[in-house]
Amino acid sequence: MEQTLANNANDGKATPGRIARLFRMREAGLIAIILVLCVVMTFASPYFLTWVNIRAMVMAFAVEGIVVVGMTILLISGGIDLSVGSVTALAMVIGGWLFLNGVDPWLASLIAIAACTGVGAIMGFFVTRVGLHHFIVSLAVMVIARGICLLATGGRPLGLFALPESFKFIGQGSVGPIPVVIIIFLVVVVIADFLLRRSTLFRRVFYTGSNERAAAYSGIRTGKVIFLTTTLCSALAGVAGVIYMARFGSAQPTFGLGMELNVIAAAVIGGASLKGGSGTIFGAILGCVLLSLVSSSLALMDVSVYWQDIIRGSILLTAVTVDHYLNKKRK
Amino acid sequence: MEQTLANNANDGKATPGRIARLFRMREAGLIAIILVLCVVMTFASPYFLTWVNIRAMVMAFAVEGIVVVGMTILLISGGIDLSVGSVTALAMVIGGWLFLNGVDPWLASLIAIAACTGVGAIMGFFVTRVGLHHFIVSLAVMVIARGICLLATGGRPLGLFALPESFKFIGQGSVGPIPVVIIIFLVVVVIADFLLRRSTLFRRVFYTGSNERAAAYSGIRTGKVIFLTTTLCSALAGVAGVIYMARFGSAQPTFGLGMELNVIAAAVIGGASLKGGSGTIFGAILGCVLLSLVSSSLALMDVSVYWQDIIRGSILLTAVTVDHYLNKKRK
Amino acid sequence: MTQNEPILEVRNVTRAFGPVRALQGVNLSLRRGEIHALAGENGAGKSTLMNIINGILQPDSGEILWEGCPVRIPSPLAAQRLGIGLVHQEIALCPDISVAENIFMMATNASQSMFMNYRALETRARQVLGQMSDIDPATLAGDLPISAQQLVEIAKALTLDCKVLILDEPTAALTSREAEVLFGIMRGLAARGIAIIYISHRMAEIFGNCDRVTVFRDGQYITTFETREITPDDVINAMVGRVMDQLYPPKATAGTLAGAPVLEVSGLGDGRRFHDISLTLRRGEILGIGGLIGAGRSEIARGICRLQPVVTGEIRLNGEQLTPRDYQDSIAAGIVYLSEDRKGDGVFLDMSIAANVSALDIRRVAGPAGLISDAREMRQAADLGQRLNLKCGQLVDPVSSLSGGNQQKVAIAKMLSVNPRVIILDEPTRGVDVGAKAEIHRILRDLANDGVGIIVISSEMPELIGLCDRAVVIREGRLSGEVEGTAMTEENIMRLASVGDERGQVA
Amino acid sequence: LLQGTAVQAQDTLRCEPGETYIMNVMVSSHPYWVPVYQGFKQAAEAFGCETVFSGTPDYDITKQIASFDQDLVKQPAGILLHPMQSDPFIEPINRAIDSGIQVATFAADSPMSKRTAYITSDNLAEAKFAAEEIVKQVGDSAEYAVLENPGQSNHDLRVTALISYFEQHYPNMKLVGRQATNQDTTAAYRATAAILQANPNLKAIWIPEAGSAEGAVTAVLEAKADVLIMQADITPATLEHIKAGNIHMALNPNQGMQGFMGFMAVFLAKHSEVFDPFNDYKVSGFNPVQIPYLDNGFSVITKENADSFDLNVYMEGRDPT
Ligand SMILES: Nc1ncnc2c1ncn2[C@@H]1O[C@H](COP(=O)(O)OP(=O)(O)OP(=O)(O)O)[C@@H](O)[C@H]1O
Ligand SMILES: Nc1ncnc2c1ncn2[C@@H]1O[C@H](COP(=O)(O)OP(=O)(O)OP(=O)(O)O)[C@@H](O)[C@H]1O
Ligand SMILES: [Mg+2]
Ligand SMILES: [Mg+2]
Repeated sequence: MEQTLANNANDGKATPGRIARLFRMREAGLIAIILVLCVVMTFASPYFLTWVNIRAMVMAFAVEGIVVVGMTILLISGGIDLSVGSVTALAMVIGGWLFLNGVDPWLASLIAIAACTGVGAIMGFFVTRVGLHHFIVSLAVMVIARGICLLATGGRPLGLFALPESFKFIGQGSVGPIPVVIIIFLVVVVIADFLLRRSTLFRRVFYTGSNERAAAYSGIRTGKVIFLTTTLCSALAGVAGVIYMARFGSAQPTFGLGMELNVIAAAVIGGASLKGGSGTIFGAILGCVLLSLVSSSLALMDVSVYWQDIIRGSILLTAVTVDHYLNKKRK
Repeated sequence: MEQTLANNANDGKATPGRIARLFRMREAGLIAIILVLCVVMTFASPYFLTWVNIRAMVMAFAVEGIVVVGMTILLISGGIDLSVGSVTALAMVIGGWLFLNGVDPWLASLIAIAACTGVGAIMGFFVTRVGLHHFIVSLAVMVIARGICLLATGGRPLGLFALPESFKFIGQGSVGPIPVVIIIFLVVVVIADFLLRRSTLFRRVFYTGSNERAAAYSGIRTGKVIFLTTTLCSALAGVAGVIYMARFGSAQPTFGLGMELNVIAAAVIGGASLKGGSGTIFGAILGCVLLSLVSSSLALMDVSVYWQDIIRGSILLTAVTVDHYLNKKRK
Repeated sequence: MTQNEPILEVRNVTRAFGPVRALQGVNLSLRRGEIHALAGENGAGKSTLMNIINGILQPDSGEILWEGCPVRIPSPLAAQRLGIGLVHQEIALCPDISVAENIFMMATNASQSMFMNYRALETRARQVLGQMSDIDPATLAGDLPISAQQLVEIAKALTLDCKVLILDEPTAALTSREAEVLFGIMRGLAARGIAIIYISHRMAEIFGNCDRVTVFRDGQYITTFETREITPDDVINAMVGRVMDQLYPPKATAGTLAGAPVLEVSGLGDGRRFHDISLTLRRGEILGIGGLIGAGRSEIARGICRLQPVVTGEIRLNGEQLTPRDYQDSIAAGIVYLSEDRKGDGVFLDMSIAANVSALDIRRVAGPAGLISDAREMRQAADLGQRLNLKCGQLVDPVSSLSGGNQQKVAIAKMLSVNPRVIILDEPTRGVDVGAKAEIHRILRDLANDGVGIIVISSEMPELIGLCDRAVVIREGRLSGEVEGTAMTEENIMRLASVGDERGQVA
Repeated sequence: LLQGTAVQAQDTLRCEPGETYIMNVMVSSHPYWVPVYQGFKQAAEAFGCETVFSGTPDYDITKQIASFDQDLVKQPAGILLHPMQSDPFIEPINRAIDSGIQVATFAADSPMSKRTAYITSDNLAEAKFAAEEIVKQVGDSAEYAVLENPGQSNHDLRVTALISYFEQHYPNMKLVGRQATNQDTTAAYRATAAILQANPNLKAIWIPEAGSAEGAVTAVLEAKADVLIMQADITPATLEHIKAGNIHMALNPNQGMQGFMGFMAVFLAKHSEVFDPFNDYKVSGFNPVQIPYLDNGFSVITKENADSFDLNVYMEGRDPT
């Protein structure tokens, strides 16, 4: 009955081929859904398969995608962050305010990201040290950060037209046909995906989220892990804020209202569990792609606004249902 | 030393006195915080301790409080519902639309509540039968329900000034000095609190939320329980929508945007766990009281708008921290 | 340093949980290369002490000496650095993670390398697991049944490069076969100088494998014996404070067994894991089900009471055909099941003891208006708790505050609360101490005598043989044989469980 | 000769078949856009042009930019744009204009972009009118309060302009309450109730949008307070309150004119060959049609004229899309 090691090593079936593995991937269902939508849209609209349209679709989620990366990692560790929208705005406001007060924009951006990281650290403190739940802590911080944005700007957007071109480049420039924003996004995604799959540090995030007690018994400092993922999520929201600042040349105190639901939805569609312990960056980004694809397609097809929400919600529900069945079947 | 049961049965301490029990209650910390705030406000503003002000404060959360009741029960069963704001608006729009098309307002209200209950049943279906997570299902339904509101009204608010006085009475009338809204609210709260503590049906909600598998192994039809709590939450959102309709004499398709976070926050402040299995109606209502008290106090003191969010968030964070420590200590 | 100098010493350690004083000045001294048993009733404080040694809990007072020097162990990480490994009584695996990663979680955490080497991880996991079972290291830990999870927990500890290995009731869900493999490994480790603390309620295991045994009672240190010099009765006497005369109640007489069948199962199969199962349970009889881990015993039991779907077969209760749609119907008909996975399926950890006991049929503690009466609920829990000798603080305390064995008693109390007609118990005395075990056996026998049908699934061979009147054996989802009376021996059951019975039934 | 120019004008100022103009907005389901788009369509029909209503249902700048970019893919003749924020739209607007698609803005502007025209209501004029009306009703030394929606520029302007107008011209007017209610009816109810408590002598309240007005009027009625309510914009419910005398007056931008003139601005920019102004456009290479600012005016809604402002009545038989 017991298999010996020798048996196993010679067993071809133990390591399935690469292609077979692709089909077995958690994300296969989502990819299929996206492909189907793309094919439909290609026939439905002559504009769909143009570079400009594709570029617009990717640009629509590229910066938010950086926040999705942070949120996914946080969700895997068992946390959640409702403050990402406010924190993104906070980065824009702090960076913009400093710049308007004569600070070099690069330095201002660094300070802004550092401040957001600090906000994340404060949340991490309340969660891991005080013992409160992520939900309520980040809800409070969402309100406070928004308040700081309003206070710092008096509620009025900061015009940052004067930002130097070299700085605006990160938000508005292109390398060849590819916007810098998309390049930054891809770099963040690839690194995060790799680390999450391969690095021992980030595997601890999975362990902690899957069963915090088991992780603690294995000597993992779960408090530290959660503190780090909480901080990282805010830091990435800060990075996104700085890029938005460069892209829009302005800092709006009300920026990112409701962003949290979008971001969490993308991660969850991509397979992240709100209970922690599972999720992938790749899946979360596919979630972003799906959401953006649907929004764009509806706009492209001139669907009446009054129908758009209904269709959008229904596609979302259908997609997760199909994905769920595809995954269940594979099991 | 461990007590054996034989000891226990004869031990007077096993059933502590009523007053001692009050202090040991989960909600004691929250009550203390609210009392402290009230005392501070009484000194800070001469208008605070007037009947009219108290009445206004209660009115401010009474209708939403009905939704909080549904959400708390749903949270206890381990679910969550992001669609409550949209569903509330849906009830207003359906009720209003029917009324404008000649249906008797009472019948229209019943139909509206039934429709919302149906929406809840659909969510329950997707959660219990298909196996999706509450979060993503209710997110999709939130979008769809909002879409239906927009479609039905063409995005334009419905003016329902023509509602008969007898109907408006449930939203605007008073019995003696007590507004009908508050009476309805209190009735819902008292019944729900009582049922949740005493009825065998609602006890199953706790079992299901505490450990769904163990509940199934105790012969509880957990799917049914979750289906019911999901449906109940939407139904109560429908009730709230109808009351709002009577109260404001209008139906805005955009009503209740962001309500879900408020409602969930109130329940969580009141001790409901997002992991399911714990929470009380009384606590959740105290959560409502706290949130409303803070908002009203800030307005009463005419604190600058730019400071309000910061103060509000900080008080929220402080309150849950203090509450947490008070509860921990008692343990 | 001589071989006999203790590597780990616990001196006068106390620890309280609120009003409950779990440990009151206990001592323990552990030599290199010895297998040291720790015995005591449920709630005696064994796990608490182990958690203190492993840095999960901090003592209120007292000291721990490591290689003769006092140390403070603030965290599991610190314990790991000293060289202490612990297999927990309560299984704690990450359900969403592969078995291989679970096994090497601690090593991964401690290693200096930045990146995961999954290939090496899987190969090594296969090596470690291969000694005990054929679990695929790539499966997710959460997909395994509780018994396989227990093996993974053990494998986890075996990979540690430790000087002291603590096993807190590792065999509770194992059959004797896996347990024997484990003992072989333990002896090998001991021979290499590793000290092992072994916690178990099974006297045979203690006397078969351990060099010394330390006994706790009610959080107090009683004594330490050399096992060579004593008998199990001495240990039990030290544990309970009196001699326990008889371990198993008398079996049913031939006369009772001639009665009408209570439960008849015929041709039951789920089309997947078990096939064509036919059983008859007679009035007054306790029927045992034996088999190896993964044979499908639990699934048959769950199939009978519709906790999982079946595709073929029928069930008769007292001669009447029964077609329950789900478990609730089954409970209503009087057939209940006690799960082997206490923590996952058995108890509501965050809820009060009283609410746990009443969970199976909450209406029993409701008053005339269908409203729950706290007083009734308390009384029910108090009555059943007293019958099962439950040790707890207050009945309103959460079940999580109980020791493992006492949690099991709560799960059993829950079963008994509904006055069932047929009880199927899956590993009923997992982690229960000798005294309570005898008590549970006596209760089961009394129930059987009163006409309740009882089926016991047990991996503990002596229990199966001592308690049951008759036993069927399952091998790979099919009935492989039946033993009764004097034919109920370990050898017969093991043979049926592993290779089947070439000569036909051992009647 | 006269007849000749007319014919010529008719020939030039007409759309080619398929010539399409797009109106792009944020929160596209908001009822504010409905009459604007009707005006836009009426003008377009007059010149034989096609129209499309586009934008994003969300309050999200990235989504609006994406929808604007997608509009560009379709190569329309021009776009009448309500930019959610000014600066982020500079680059997209300029890109559109460089590719030959004309852009004018309405209700919110992107002044540093190359857009050819900006059509809007004069929020300062609205605020001034409101201030004068309040003084006329409650005198020039009374307590008043405002509700606001920080972050939305036109709402902000309506509030800040009124406050500074009082400070300058009627220094005895005392601002006693200033609460952010963000277009949320329940928040407005709560804030107004508190303000009424804290200020028994409150005489007037100015609300820059209708969502908050619905909540505020409920609070005032419940408190049975004698407070003059002035609001901007209109909804069916507040309209009824005006008819019932609960709300004193509403100032509503002329949305139809905004849409009509918005179309005209884009259309003329596209057909700029009919212009030959006395400036350097030929040498410097900009569009001769340049309208820095065009006021579409506002209506004053009172008990007397309220019947004409029921949007649902107006929309009967009209196609909203
Ligand atoms: N977290 C806790 N809160 C309160 N009491 C606790 C807690 N953990 C353990 N106890 C109590 O401490 C005592 C000792 O428990 P412990 O788990 O050490 O017993 P044990 O000897 O391991 O028993 P078993 O054989 O049943 O596993 C018990 O009375 C238990 O109820
Ligand atoms: N070693 C193992 N590796 C993987 N899966 C296993 C292993 N052992 C059992 N299983 C799975 O467990 C299920 C059967 O277990 P089940 O609990 O029904 O058997 P059992 O005879 O009751 O064993 P136990 O005595 O451990 O409870 C099957 O789904 C089987 O695939
Ligand atoms: Mg123990
Ligand atoms: Mg089993």
